[in-house]
Amino acid sequence: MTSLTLAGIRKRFGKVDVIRGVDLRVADGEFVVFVGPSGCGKSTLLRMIAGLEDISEGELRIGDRIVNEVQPAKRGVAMVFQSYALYPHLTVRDNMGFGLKVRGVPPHERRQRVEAAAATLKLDALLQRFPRELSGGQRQRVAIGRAIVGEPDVFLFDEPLSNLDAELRVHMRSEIASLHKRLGNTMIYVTHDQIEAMTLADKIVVLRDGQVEQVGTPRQLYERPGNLFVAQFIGSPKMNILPIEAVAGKLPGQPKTASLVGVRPEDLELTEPGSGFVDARILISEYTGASSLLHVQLPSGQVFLVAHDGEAPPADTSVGLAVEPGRLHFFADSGRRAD
Amino acid sequence: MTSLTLAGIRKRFGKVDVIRGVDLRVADGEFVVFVGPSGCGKSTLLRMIAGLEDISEGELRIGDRIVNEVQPAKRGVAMVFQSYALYPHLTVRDNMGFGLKVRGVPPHERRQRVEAAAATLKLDALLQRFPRELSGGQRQRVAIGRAIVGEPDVFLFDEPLSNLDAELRVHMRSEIASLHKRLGNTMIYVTHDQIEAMTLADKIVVLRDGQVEQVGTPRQLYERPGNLFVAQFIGSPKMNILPIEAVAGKLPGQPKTASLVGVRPEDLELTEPGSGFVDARILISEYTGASSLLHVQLPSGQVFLVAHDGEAPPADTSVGLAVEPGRLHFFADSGRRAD
Amino acid sequence: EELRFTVWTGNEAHLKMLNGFAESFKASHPDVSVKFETIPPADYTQKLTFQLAGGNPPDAGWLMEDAAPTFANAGVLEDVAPTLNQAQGYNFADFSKPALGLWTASDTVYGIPFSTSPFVIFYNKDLFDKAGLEDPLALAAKGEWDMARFQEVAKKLKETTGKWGFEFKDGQGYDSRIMHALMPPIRAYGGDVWANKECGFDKPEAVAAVQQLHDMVFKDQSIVPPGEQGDYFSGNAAMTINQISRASLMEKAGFKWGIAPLPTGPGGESPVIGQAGIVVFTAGKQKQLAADFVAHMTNAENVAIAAQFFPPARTSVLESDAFVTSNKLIPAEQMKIVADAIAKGKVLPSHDKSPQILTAMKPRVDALWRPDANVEASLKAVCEAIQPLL
Amino acid sequence: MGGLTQKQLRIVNQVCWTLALAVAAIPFVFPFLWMISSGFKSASEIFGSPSLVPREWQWRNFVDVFTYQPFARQYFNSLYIALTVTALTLVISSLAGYALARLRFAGAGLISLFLVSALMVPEEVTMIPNFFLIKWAGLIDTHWPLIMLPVFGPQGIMATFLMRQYFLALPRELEEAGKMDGLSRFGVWWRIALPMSRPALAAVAIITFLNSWNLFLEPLIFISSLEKFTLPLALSNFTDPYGTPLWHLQLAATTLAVLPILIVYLIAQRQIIESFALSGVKG
Amino acid sequence: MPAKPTTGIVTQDASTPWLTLKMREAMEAWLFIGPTLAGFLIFFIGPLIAVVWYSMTEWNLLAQQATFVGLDNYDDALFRNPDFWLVVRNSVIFALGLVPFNMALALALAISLSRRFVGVVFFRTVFFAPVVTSAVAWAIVWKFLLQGEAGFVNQMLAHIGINGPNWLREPDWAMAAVIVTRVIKMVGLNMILYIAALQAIPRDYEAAARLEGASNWQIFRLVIWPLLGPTTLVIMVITTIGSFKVFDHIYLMTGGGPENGTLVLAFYIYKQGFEFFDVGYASALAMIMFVIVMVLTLVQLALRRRDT
Ligand SMILES: Nc1ncnc2c1ncn2[C@@H]1O[C@H](COP(=O)(O)OP(=O)(O)OP(=O)(O)O)[C@@H](O)[C@H]1O
Ligand SMILES: Nc1ncnc2c1ncn2[C@@H]1O[C@H](COP(=O)(O)OP(=O)(O)OP(=O)(O)O)[C@@H](O)[C@H]1O
Ligand SMILES: [Mg+2]
Ligand SMILES: [Mg+2]
Repeated sequence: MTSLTLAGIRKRFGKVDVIRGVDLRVADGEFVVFVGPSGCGKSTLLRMIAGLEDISEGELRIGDRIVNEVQPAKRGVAMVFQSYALYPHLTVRDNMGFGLKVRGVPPHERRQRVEAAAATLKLDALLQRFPRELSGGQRQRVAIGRAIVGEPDVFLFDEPLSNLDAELRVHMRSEIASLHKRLGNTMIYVTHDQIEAMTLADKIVVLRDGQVEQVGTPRQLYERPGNLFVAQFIGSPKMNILPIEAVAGKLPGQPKTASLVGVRPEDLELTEPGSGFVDARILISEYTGASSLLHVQLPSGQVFLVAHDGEAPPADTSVGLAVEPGRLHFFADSGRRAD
Repeated sequence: MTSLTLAGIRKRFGKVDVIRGVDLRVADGEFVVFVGPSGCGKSTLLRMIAGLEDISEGELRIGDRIVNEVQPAKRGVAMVFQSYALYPHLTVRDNMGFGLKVRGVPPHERRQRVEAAAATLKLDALLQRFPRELSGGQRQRVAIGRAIVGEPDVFLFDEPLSNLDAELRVHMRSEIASLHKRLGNTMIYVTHDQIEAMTLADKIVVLRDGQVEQVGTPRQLYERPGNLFVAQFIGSPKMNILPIEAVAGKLPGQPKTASLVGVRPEDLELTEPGSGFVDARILISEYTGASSLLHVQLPSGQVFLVAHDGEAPPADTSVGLAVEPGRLHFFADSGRRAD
Repeated sequence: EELRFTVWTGNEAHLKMLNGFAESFKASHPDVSVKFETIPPADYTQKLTFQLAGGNPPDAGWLMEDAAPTFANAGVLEDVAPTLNQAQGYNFADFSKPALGLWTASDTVYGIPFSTSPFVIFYNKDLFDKAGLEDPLALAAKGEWDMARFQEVAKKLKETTGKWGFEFKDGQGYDSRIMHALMPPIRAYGGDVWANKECGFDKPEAVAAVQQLHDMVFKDQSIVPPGEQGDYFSGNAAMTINQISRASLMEKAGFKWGIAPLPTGPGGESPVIGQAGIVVFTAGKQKQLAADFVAHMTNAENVAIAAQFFPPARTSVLESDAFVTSNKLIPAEQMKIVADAIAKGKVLPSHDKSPQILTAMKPRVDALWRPDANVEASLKAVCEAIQPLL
Repeated sequence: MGGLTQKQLRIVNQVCWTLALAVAAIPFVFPFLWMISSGFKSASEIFGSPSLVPREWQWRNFVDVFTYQPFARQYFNSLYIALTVTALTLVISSLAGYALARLRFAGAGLISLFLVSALMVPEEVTMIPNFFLIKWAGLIDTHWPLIMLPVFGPQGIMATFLMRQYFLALPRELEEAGKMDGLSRFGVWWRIALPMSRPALAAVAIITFLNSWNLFLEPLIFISSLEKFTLPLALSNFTDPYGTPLWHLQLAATTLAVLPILIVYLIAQRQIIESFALSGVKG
Repeated sequence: MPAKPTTGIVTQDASTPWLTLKMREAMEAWLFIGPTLAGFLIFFIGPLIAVVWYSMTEWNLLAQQATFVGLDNYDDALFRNPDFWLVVRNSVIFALGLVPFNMALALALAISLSRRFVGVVFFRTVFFAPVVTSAVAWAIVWKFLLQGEAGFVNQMLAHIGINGPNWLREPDWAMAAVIVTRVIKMVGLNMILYIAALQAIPRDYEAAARLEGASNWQIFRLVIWPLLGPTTLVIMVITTIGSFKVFDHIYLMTGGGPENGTLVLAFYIYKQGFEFFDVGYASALAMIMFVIVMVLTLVQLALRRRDT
């Protein structure tokens, strides 16, 4: 009974519309990720679900209950903040036990539950420390631990990994994934890192300017982005886009309405000049160990990125670019996908 | 005459030894990158070269000159700071011309040189703006422009890209590379991002705890890391390491002294269970679009990362891991490479 | 050459007169100019001390009665007797003996009294008329103006007009002007605050006097009580006690007024005088010149001129008709009262530890001015506090 | 849910708070209103009527204020002294604060410690020897002590620490960039550190100005000539020739003394409060 | 652009400069700190030493002669002068009344005014305005407002049926009145400091606590208040020192009376030194005051350190 339903949700700050009508259903136990560029309203939406911002218009249900006017603490949600928001003056134990304490849970039960959560997150040895004595990853885990202790129905995460370095991010990402597997709760996760979104989500919600651009599984978004925005937002390095006129000859599977064609750097292959769908000249070839990233210039002057496995040709070589027909994405003038 | 020589350079802050004897020669026109984990002394070393920290011991030469006690401005170096350090109260033009003005270069020459530099960096249209009116990448370029107008012999960069988002980083990286190509100056570049190091450097210096671990070209470091530390530091996701006993049977090319074996995630291939050099069970499979990152567990309980192109098997599948013999790295107990 | 002369007044008319003296001094000393420096009255003595201690001494200056003994004892005042004795036609003997008390010690003369101003009753004729009462001047003429009558009148005034019957000097009777508030009644009752190193506050005469005041404040509620601003000069109290120099304030008062002698009491008539003198400072650079100027300022002619503002201590001037008519604001008959009071009056008590004594007294006197205070016990406490200092 | 939504509840709550604040504000505002209104009353009305609206507007009080004593001159004294003190304090304290924050030299810690100890000592303690010092220098009854004592006294040291605190929080890199560009140490301070410390400078300027503007004890002790008075002394000096306060003039003058500061404050209040917040006035 | 620049930064002066970078930096530091240090020695350290010396003399400012009397002045102050202990007591009462009241009010106002709402700027201005007003003006006005009967305060109280005391004429009430008017004058400064501190607290703490079910009071008590600790300490120290230094306010409002009820240390020192001109005694008192303030400050700092 911990599904979530957003119906026509809107949020105005003063005169500014920040969330402009969002409809969404999150099933019980689902891991939903909100992505979108900075300022698109991800945090705001999450905070509305938590009850930290009130809802200007629309209806929010958690389970069957309309919770628009329910106090945050009574919604059965827990939130992990980007800044972790660990109380600096409390030990890890007290940080995790804080919610139980204010709710009047008796000390011995509190102790038990905190320790259980700490065990789950391998925080046992750190219970007496203060947040300032912890590393980034440890803090992150304490923040999650604090959320777990309250046994919420729904977990909300607001960019929980953005303060960590790359290495740790990979690690914590997998920890969150396994946590979800273990607890099975509904989780809503905000990030603007699309790798995080791809790897974690059952379902991704792409937001832009307070509106939902596309909802789908990571694979759907990667393979069939609904529009230009989603196409360029998902995937890294981002999708190369080209006006369809710049290509000599008709492309396979090209729909009538299409005016732009997109192709991902990892889908491009180098061929002999003239044999691909377009020719190019290599500008820079960046060796990164496993593969090289080539910056190539098309005759139209545009620069494409090509992810190339193995030995790369030197700069200034002329090459052709080939691609499997199924890997081309076509878009109409309006930006919508055209098939 | 703009080579750089560091001989027995040490730095103490109070009682703490931060740089513990660094010897290094940087040839004229070379692009050298310092990498290393946070706190290893990269910035300190760079700042000693710039003259912003004094040198506790050792000798620093720029060209033929010993510059230990020469003031920063008189060393013929220019520095691009991580935070760009643009003067917020000056326009782009004045920011770039500041150093010339301080040095008493006459206005018309100042103008010329600023405009020449601005043209090189495509900043012409922004000269009247204030730093706060610029985007991150533009600020970055102004910071570089400011360094260029002084026509220094040596450029120093301290993590110049770390404040930019991933997309822009890729772009600015290639701009810096082409700048080096064009100017041909000696450049020293600090980063803790090893992709940056790999793609930019003629020569990488890996630092750890105030000491040089290895110096070499990107390819040398990637393909023949000198020790365990360098092996794990260069390459992303990082190299998997396994005690040699955990592998059933002898590995091809295994030296006598070796006690550990390392293999990069991108060098691993999935095979039928039993057919690789070791078996494993898939824990998590992270779909990232182009490829999947698999977390697999070995019988010894250790977790390996595997970069897998194309469709990944689901979690819990048992698989074998195969690798080309030349792609194995062996290390002695001491951590040194064993061949 | 320039002489620096400190005064407390910033009043233009006063300064004009003083500058007149400086002008006429040029007749005998053509190169000398005198600069009068005003130090505000509130901190006059203190600032003067700073100037002396601070190495910036004026040559001569005005000195209040309460500071005279302190300064004389500290040896910062120059003996001007030789100069005066040599001055032509000065006639030092003309000064009334009682008025010189504070300023001389055997043959030494530390200063010359320049303002010898008796305390008188100022009354608001309009309020008396409104209350249907005879005014104090008339009562005094009939010989009925005594302390008992004073209390009665004040009470009636309060009851009928709603305004206060009496206000202490400048409304400061509970703070900076304790002595001005207490002295007149105590003297009228025949007592004294201290004499011959002995405290007089706890003597029966003083106790009776203060008891009467206390009754008036708290029983009759006819005297402006502590913590209240009554202000005679703006018409909110019918009587006050002050010096005649204050008559200048009455010009703008907007009501009819008069002055009368202090009420008599069991001790008979006992006018009280406030005094200030002019002195030469030892630390000054031009002592002789300064002394000459003091002699010039206090010669008979100039004292007569000064009499319009500052009642004189020279008997010749006091007895002249000129003095009685010198003050435009006050009718001659009332000026007679003033002259009379100067001749008979006693100067306010003084002491070389006045600041300490006043400070020591202050808290005990504060305790006195509570509705439920025991007057006798309070005054005993006052005596205990000040006796060691006397 | 008692009929009211969260939002409505919050609004009701806010209205109640605002009302409570308005009540709390009365003792803060009323003295000003009373002072201004009394400045327009006649002497007798000040005592007579408690009404805030004068029966008769005595504009001439504001003229008399200037004829009674050299009030314009005294006003100017206060102004120029306060400005001088502020300017000097800004320069001296920011120089020292910069050295303490940025420069490495032996003895820095000890000096900081010494300076901090001065913050704990009330001015009264050192006033007497300072009096003799000033006397020795022959500066009694001049404005010098009113300038030097605040600049070098606890107030100046407080300013030094404020500046130090702020400099510490500034990014070093800008200054280092200046150094690389060839600025001398002084140049770095003047052309980079100072322009970036505007909020702290503003906070220091405001505190210093107010302190000097309101200085009472020092002028009381050092100044005796009327035309050298500063405002606080002048205000308590509106007495008749015999020392009785002339309340109507005193209050009119007080109004004149307070209003400009209040108006400047009102105009600049956002910046003022922000500069305090930014500079983290924390000592 | 040529690959190798020819002009620009000087590279030719091959000789090593005679000043090492370290020495140069130290020299610059002393130059920068010089004026402050000189002023500090002249106007603070010197005088402080002088005070110690004066305090062991008997010295009347007018008479200009000092005689050495050893610790007599201290002996007199501490053991023979009954007024001294009264004055210390008054100072302590003043501080004990003023500091908590001031801080509590400042905090309450800061909390109310740290959020944005219509009128917040107005209220901040109002509560800060007395801070920028001169103490003289403030004292003059309040003296009027606090008159026994005609005073505005009591007239207002009379309206609601309360017979107000004669504020400035009864020792206990006078102390209360002096404290309250001082608090009203100065509370704005602490309020601003608290507002700055509150705004520096990340909003997430409050949000997190609210999500976990904490009431407003719990949020304040368990989260906000501990986070304000350092600010509270600074404010406490500053306010305490300030309360011991109060001079003009009392000088003008009560002159130390009634019945010495508001005679505080700073004022007493002033009286001894600049009214009685007893320099030696005043200096001894000043030293005692120095010690008291120093001890109080150190105690506050120590208590705080133990807390964290
Ligand atoms: N309290 C507020 N008042 C006014 N505008 C606000 C407020 N909070 C957020 N906004 C605005 O709402 C928009 C969405 O903000 P939000 O924080 O939800 O973005 P976001 O998607 O979380 O961005 P980021 O990735 O940078 O965290 C922004 O334009 C922001 O300026
Ligand atoms: N001024 C200083 N005083 C004392 N220690 C310092 C100082 N500056 C740096 N350190 C110490 O020197 C070590 C190296 O610092 P440095 O800034 O050079 O590291 P880094 O390699 O640049 O790290 P990062 O990647 O985080 O920038 C760190 O342990 C740091 O704490
Ligand atoms: Mg956000
Ligand atoms: Mg660094």
